[in-house]
Amino acid sequence: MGCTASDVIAALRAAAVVMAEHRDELVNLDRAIGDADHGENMRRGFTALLSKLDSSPPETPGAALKLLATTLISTVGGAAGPLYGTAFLRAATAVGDLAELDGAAVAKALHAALDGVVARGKAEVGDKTMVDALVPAVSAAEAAGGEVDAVLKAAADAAASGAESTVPLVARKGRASYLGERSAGHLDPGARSTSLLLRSFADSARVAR
Amino acid sequence: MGCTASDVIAALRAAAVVMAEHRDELVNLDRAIGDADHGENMRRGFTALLSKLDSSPPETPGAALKLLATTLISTVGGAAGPLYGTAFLRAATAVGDLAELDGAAVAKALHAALDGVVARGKAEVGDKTMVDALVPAVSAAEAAGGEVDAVLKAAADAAASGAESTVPLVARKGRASYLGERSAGHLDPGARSTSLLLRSFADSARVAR
Amino acid sequence: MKKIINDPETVVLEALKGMQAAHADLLTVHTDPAVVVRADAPVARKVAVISGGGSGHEPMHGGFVGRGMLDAACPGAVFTSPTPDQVAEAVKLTDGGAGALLIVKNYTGDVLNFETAAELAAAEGIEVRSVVIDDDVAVKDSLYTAGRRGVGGTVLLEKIVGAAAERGVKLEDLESLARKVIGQVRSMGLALTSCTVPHVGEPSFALADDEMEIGIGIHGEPGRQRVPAGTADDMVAALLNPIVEDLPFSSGDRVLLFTNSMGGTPLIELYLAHGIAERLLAERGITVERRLVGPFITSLEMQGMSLTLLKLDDELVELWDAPVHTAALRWGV
Amino acid sequence: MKKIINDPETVVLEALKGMQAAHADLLTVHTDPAVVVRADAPVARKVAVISGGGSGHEPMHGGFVGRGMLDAACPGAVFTSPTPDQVAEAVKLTDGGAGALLIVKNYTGDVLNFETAAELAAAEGIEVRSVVIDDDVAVKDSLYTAGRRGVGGTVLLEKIVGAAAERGVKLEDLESLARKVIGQVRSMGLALTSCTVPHVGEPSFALADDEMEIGIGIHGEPGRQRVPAGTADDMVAALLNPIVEDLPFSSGDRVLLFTNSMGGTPLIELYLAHGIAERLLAERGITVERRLVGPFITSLEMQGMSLTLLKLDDELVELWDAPVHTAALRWGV
Ligand SMILES: Nc1ncnc2c1ncn2[C@@H]1O[C@H](COP(=O)(O)OP(=O)(O)O)[C@@H](O)[C@H]1O
Ligand SMILES: Nc1ncnc2c1ncn2[C@@H]1O[C@H](COP(=O)(O)OP(=O)(O)O)[C@@H](O)[C@H]1O
Ligand SMILES: [Mg+2]
Ligand SMILES: [Mg+2]
Ligand SMILES: [Mg+2]
Ligand SMILES: [Mg+2]
Repeated sequence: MGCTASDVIAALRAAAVVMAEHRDELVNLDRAIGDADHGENMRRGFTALLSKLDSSPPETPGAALKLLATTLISTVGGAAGPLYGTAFLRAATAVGDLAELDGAAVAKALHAALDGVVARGKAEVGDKTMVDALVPAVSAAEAAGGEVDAVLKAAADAAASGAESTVPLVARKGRASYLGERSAGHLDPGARSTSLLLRSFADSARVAR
Repeated sequence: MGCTASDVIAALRAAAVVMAEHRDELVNLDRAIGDADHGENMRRGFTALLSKLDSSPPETPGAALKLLATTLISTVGGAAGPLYGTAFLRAATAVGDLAELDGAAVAKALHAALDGVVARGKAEVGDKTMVDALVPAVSAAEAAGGEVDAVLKAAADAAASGAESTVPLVARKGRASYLGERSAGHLDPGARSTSLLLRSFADSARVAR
Repeated sequence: MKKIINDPETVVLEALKGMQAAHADLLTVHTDPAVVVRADAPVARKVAVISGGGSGHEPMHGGFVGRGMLDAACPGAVFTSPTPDQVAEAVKLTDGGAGALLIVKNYTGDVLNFETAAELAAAEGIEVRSVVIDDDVAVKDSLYTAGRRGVGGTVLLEKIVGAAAERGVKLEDLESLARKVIGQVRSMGLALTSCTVPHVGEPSFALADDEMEIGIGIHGEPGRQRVPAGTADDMVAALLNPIVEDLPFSSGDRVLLFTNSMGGTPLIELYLAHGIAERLLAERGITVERRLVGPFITSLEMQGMSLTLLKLDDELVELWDAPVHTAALRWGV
Repeated sequence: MKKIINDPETVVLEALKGMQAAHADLLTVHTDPAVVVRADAPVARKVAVISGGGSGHEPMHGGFVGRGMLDAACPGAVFTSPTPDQVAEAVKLTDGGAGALLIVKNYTGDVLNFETAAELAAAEGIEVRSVVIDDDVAVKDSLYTAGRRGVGGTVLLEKIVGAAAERGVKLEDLESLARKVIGQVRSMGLALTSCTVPHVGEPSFALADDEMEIGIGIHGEPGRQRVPAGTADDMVAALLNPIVEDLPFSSGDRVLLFTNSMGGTPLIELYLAHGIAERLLAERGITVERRLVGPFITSLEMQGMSLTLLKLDDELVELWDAPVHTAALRWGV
């Protein structure tokens, strides 16, 4: 059984809760190697999403993803706003107006999201950014196949270790790159938020099933 | 034996050392109920005096006191500058061009100094100022009579307890008065510097004798 | 203590050198004794307006030297009033033949030192008048205190009197104008943190993370009361209410609102506070016609703010709006 | 955390309200989305000069909105670049038919958000060009970083480009002028203390009482190096030498020297530092022809400073001297 608009909406609401819960953690990760706003940026964006979901509930998975994208673009700011915004916009385009997403559609959407982030931010694996979580997540999702929950679980697992892999890295993109060698030894906040979002999506898919 | 110009100069040099040694103490007293500058003000004034004594040594006790007065007026600033300046100017006038000061002359000079401080600052005993040290010092000096060292010892002893008596008082003059009740429980910095100066003068007189 | 200084002994002199370098078109710094003089001084047939006080309150007073404001400023040591010879020298250097008005903030030290200076200047044959500003409502004005302190109102006073002097107003009338301004300006301040005097090296007082000092002066001296820090709404009300009730300012009054940073409070907080003050005044029916927002009379790096209200009339508005060209205030030129 | 605020969520909005109240003659604050617009916008047939960035750097950029400088500023959340719809709205509100120049500081977030805004504006048929300023010599500019940050040079760029736009210079030439300025301006900063972002509530980094961070940006991010604090002479040299050697600035060059406070450093220290910088430049045979001293691009209440050098020629001097009327910079009017 696939993933309907209301499943996606439920998943986004759950993700908003996760972003609020992890706000301080993400702020503190960003405080160490950035400007201490990533958690607040994500919380602000997902909080804004909640009221938009209330006022005009989207009718397809793609519309939900598009609403998420435009909300993030217009409320998050910083690097994360346009990057996540583009990611979800590309994901929305990838799923088109499907009424239900199966595992393959989700994997395709994830791939499109990654392409969007790379198109905008030009980061590669090893630059210590969200790309370090997304690239392994997309590979794992595509390799996993199967139902939505299996695809997302594979993506979330891979994103988690991808995020962890940023710890020893010296940043080469984003604000952390100003720190040079001093950026090593810290988890990248954007990689962490990517991992948190994918885990939350995977949990939602498991519950929905 | 009385007190010659060179005795006065030696006493002033010794006082300069005392002011430097007690700079931090006076700063900290003023920090509690004022603006933390009294010790630095007094040190600056007496340090300036030292170079003036070197460049043009005064030839009478009165001239030495006048040099002290004008130096304090032009280098100390704050309330203490004009108050001590006026005090020593009046003291200088009181001793005129005597070549040597006896105990009576010293007592008279002290009285003139007190009158000068009161004329300028309008403080009374109990207002928590240097007047609380000076008034008993003058009375004791006049009561003691005798040689210079005896007069100054009496003044210094009385000034010490006069200064101590400022601790419980609520200030009614100077910067400490802004604190209202919060000024109680602290030693007045100006009363303390008066007491230190008189003790130093007394010590110099004892040694000279 | 962490400061951008070389040596506590030379801070004032080195800062004056930097000021001279930055504003050679506006002012000339004399160093022995220390006096900051308007570059085109003396201005013939103009009353010289002179002020001064301890250093550490920058831009006051040196930043107010220039056309339409002060002819000279006398900077003392940090938080220590200047000496009479500084003030007397300022009077001499700016004497254009029309006398001098000394603007003195009401502190025992300032009053006594300027008093002596006025005597010295008079002895040189220059006509000198003094006014003492005491606008701080946090201090009880009674026979049993040194009276109210001169704080934020000083900035407004210097601007207005400076504008009048520039127009050729005579010494006597200038003095009356100054007394009028002093009569209708009131201020109060609070501190969130202390400041550190360079020659002391430690904060003047200690404040816990949830406390503020209310009713502070401008010398790092403790205030009258230590209270929980609270919100910006609380803070602004705690300053504004005593000010308004003191004069009192009433519905229908026209005012200048001056929202001042004590030095370390950033502009984002200051604008926020200013907005609250405007709202509270509007609620009382008091019309804010002119405003000044920024760090103009400070206590080194102290975090905190003060509010000043000046009751306006057409004369004062016109003088406030008149051209001024100094390091810290500039318009119309 | 002690700040004059009501609620971290509303700081930016409340500060904007206060700004509006303080400067209604100069600017109009729109709040949904947040844009600070010149009061007389749009100005017909004039290129709109627009900038923006995170809040917490006041007076930048809102304090630079007005005649002869910016047509609009887009304030993001504290230390967070604004969103594309803010910038797109600014372009719309200031469109006088001659296009818009966006001045973007080189941060990934700013670049991406302004990029999207430019696309949105283009879609509305407004011609938009962007320039990215990256004057911070503390950051290695290489393929392996996000490049140099935009810092103090931004203030000078906005003044100069704003003056040219006011004179009717066309979009294309304005863009060339901006690139010229960017090519010859360099900056570097240091921090003595951290700052506390309201929504974080704790200092962005910790510094011991004998340490400073050198090569900081303007977002409370740690710098490249932590060194002993030292004297003012040391500090100024540590900033000035890398700046001078970078461009390089050479003997005979004419420059504008901008000595900037990070927010919490008082003017007395800033003037002191400025004086040292003037001396060091004189020793190198570099002529300081114009100067700016004060808190103009800040990091909340951070104590510290930055230095910026801009190589001047007659064109730039004339544009710098041209009238400007904003909340933070005003002359000639
Ligand atoms: N060029 C880039 N490509 C991909 N991700 C990036 C890039 N630059 C920054 N990021 C991600 O953005 C995160 C920071 O987001 P955020 O703190 O919200 O924005 P800002 O850095 O503008 O304050 C980083 O941790 C990193 O994962
Ligand atoms: N009106 C006054 N009469 C006598 N002494 C005074 C008066 N006002 C202040 N003082 C003395 O001056 C001392 C403070 O001197 P100082 O700290 O040097 O000056 P300031 O108060 O201007 O900083 C006080 O401790 C007090 O003893
Ligand atoms: Mg960040
Ligand atoms: Mg004192
Ligand atoms: Mg003092
Ligand atoms: Mg940011």
